[in-house]
Amino acid sequence: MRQRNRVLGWTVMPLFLLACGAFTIYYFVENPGGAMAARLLIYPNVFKLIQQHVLLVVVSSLLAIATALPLGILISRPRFRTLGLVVENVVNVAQTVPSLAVLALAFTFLGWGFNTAVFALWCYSLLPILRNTYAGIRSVSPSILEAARGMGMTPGHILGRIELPLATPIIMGGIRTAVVINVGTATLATFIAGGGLGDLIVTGIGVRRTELILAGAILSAVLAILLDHLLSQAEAEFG
Amino acid sequence: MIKLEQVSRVFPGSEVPAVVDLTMTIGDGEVCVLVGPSGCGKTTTMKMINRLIDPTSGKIYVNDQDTSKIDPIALRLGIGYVIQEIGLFPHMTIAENVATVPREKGWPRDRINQRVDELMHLVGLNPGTYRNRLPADLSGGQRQRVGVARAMAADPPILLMDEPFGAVDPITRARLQNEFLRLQEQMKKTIVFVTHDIDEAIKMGDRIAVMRDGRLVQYEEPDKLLSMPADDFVATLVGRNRSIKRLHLIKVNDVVQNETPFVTPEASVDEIRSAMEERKTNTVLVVNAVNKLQGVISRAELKGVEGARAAQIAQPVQNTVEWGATLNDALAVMLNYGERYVAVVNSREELKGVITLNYLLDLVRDDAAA
Amino acid sequence: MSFWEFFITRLDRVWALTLEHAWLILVAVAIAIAVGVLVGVLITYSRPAAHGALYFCQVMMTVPSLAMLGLLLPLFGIGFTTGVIALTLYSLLPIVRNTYLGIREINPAVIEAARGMGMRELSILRRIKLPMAFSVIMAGIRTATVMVVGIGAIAYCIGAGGLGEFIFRGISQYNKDLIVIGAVCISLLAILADFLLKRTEKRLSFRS
Amino acid sequence: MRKYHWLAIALVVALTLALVGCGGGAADEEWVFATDHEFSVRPDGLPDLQNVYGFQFDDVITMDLGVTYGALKEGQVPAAMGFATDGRIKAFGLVNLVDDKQFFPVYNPAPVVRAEVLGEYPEIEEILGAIGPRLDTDTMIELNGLVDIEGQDHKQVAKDWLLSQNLIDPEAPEGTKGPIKVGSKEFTEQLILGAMSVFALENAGFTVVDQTGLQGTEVARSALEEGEIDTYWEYTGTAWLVALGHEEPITDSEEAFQKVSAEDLEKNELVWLDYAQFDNTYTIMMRQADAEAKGITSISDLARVINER
Repeated sequence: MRQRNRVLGWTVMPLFLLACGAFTIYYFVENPGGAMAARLLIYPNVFKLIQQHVLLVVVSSLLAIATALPLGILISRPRFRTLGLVVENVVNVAQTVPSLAVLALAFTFLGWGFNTAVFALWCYSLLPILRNTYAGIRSVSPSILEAARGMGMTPGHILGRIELPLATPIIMGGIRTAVVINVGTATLATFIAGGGLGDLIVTGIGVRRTELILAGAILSAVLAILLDHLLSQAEAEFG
Repeated sequence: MIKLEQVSRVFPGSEVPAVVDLTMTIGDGEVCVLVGPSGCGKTTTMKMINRLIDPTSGKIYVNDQDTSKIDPIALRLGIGYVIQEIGLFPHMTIAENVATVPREKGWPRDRINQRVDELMHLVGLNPGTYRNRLPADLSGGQRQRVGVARAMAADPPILLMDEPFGAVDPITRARLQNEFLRLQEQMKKTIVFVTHDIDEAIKMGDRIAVMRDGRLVQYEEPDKLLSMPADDFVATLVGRNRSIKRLHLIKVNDVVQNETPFVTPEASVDEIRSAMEERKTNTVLVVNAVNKLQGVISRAELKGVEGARAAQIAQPVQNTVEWGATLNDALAVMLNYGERYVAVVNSREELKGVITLNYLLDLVRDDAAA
Repeated sequence: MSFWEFFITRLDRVWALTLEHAWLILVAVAIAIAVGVLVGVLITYSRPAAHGALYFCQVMMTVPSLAMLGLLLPLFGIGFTTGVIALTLYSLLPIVRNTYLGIREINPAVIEAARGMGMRELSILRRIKLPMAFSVIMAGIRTATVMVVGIGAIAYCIGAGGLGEFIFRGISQYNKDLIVIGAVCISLLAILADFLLKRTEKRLSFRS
Repeated sequence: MRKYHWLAIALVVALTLALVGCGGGAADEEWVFATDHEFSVRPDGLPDLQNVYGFQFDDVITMDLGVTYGALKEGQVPAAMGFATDGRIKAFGLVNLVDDKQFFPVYNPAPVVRAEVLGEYPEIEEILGAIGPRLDTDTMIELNGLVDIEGQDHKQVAKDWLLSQNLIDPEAPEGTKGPIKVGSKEFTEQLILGAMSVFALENAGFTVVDQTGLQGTEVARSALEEGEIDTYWEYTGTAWLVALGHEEPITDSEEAFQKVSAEDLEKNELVWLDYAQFDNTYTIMMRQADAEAKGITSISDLARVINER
């Protein structure tokens, strides 16, 4: 039963979402609702924007995972206890900073473009992953750690075999949050020439073409749901 | 009076009925204990009385009124309800918890405050100290007392109690049980009491309803239940040591003796010796003018203390039980301290008498013979 | 012209826009609290409705805020009202979710005790369920408020006003000072809102 | 399952490095074009421009209007779109390519007012109509430059100019009439023009609701048609192509004004007041040095260079 659910999770749901996305693209390219939207809603263009969007999200998220995970592990070590508390508090405050503000500030010192957008997304998605990694590892009960130490496990083994596996659900929760936020924030990248599906939405708002807005909105929502689903699937697989 | 007539309850989606064809009558002022293994339908039966669960068929009468024809809210406001300590509202102070039903009934504030103080005194919690605390600040036993006080706030003639002492340690539980029995002697409420602990049932109940698989197996006074179990199930439930269990049923009040001699604190060593000789015992209790227990002296302590007064050589008494405890409690204390007697004192620590081991042995032997 | 000179010459505007932004948030969150708590309470009485509502909330949260604003534009036109509607929709989601979860997390024994004592459903709700779920509901309100401060900045695109003006104008005029003022003000507003709500929660909730 | 953790982490690091490696910038000889969102879809925008001139940029980057100047100046793109009246063209050392095929129509801005409002307050015609004729190209470039380059507040710039023209008094009287809702689009020139309308109306004793800074032509236009705003400055060419939906561009200022105002009055009950002297046409820009080095002066030259690569 579980095996079947797993297979279904990797196939049916992603395929369904991809089909939704494909239908959205097909429908709006074929029915752009007027000459203006038709200039943007052409297959190569839409695919280019999707590719840009995915690239924005994936690159920034991977970078964030690659930096926040080791950092979170580091500050959860007993000898960095104070540092961990400081970081935790700083992150809690920093998380209230709106994504648009981060994007705009990045723009002021890095100029426009894809790389700036990636940087801003990276900054913003760092926080939930860092916080959850730290919180996840700290949530492992001290008695379990003591038992592991008592059995003679090395600190490396304790981290790899006890702390990380037990913290996985919380860490994955942070990663999922970060990725979903990133998909949404990436739509704002268009304001600083970062590309992505935001191009469709902002142009649509500018020239009041609902088709453009809908195409951008649905595709980015589908992307968010798809990535979230794949991550939860991966969590079930490795967790 | 509560009357159940052929009451059945089937839960949706379940093939086995929770309660089948239950007929029983609970008299006014009686403690009726529903007992049985978990899943036997005892809690369901209780909840049908205040209509937290409605019966699938059959009728329930409270004071000769068909409960299905009474508004459930009005019905419940007239029935006190005690459950394990987790049922306290964690966000309300003790006073607010106790005041729940009076507030629901719209009593004036003064009257509520007065009643809350009264109830807290009644269950032994000092209102000055505990009024504004939260349940989390109290011990398990204290919380349970609050639960009882809360149920009695509007002075309902009927109380439903669902394993009220289930979540506290055995020592606290015994104390709460004794306190409650003492309260019940004054209040004379009609009580339906659910427990899975047969010892508690025997100790608390005027009548015990043994249930199994939703059916009433036997509905009897505790003494009869122990001496004449209806079938093997009941016999197993009450256990092989039935005769010892009967010790639960007898209160020290009823059998207290005066076999151990008393002396005043001023008594001389000679006076103490003669008191021992007179009753042929090895110990003598020291009691002051207002009958308060001051200590105990045994033969061993009399060596080489000629000229001393009783008060100077008396040792503190540990083997005491409170007025209202059962013979089982008394036996437990004897075994604990390795003494052949216990002193019975009331809540002001005045000596009421003693119970001896010999007396208990005689009692159990008689039982076995009968 | 240094940043501070620049800032001081625009002080009036900063203040006016900050108030405008705060007002936008306040109206949206106030409506969202009223509606969200009500919906959250109602769905506790029906499991299918609750599942439906929670799934709906989860999906809606993944719709990018920019897209949501764009979609409301043809329906409600430009201006403050559309902004309020969009922000209300967004802040509804965490409030509904947390109200539901907060009430569902209450130990059933407590609620049964209340019912058994003869409390009416309304007074159970008012005196038991809502107070006990308070801190969870407040957490939802905080999430909603902080989120909506950020989305409020984006709502400038559809003429809702507020501090987004500094950021968007700063980007299009390539004016870093404007961007910094906008970003910092919005961030401070979010941090302040979070802080105030935390204080309110601490003051109002019972010790646990 | 445990070994997957290290596997997953290794995978993450590897993928990241790979992706970062791929995400390099554009190659030097790529013709990348910077445009704002609206220009990428308008009938007088990039797609049709490319069709008329017969060439294709390698890549198009969409960004906020105004960012295009900076992007071009800093050499991140070889060509970009802009507005002819923008002060940054001169200041940043950029050059407008000649529209030798007359692709772009004329874009003279004029205050457009709802007829209903004008019927109630006929004096508005004189108040707002007085501004346009005094604004010529150089003036507008200067005013735009004050905001975009000097960093002044657009409202201050508008007020100072109106005062210098004696169009308003230093202190506006208490508002007794109205309210009039004034809109504008989001970019600098529109903000200045919108602010001018606001001050001029306030000076004449109107209460004004400031709705300036709307995102794009269609938002402003539909707001006007639906009565959410009462007036904003629109460009003749834009109205002709975008709002009225014509295909053929008009290249004469007076002709465009006459046709647009006649049709708008008839169809939409909108009145066009006297138009400004300057033509804020779209323009295709390059860096001056770059254009000279490649011998490009017109859009046809650009098309030729791109096609001959």
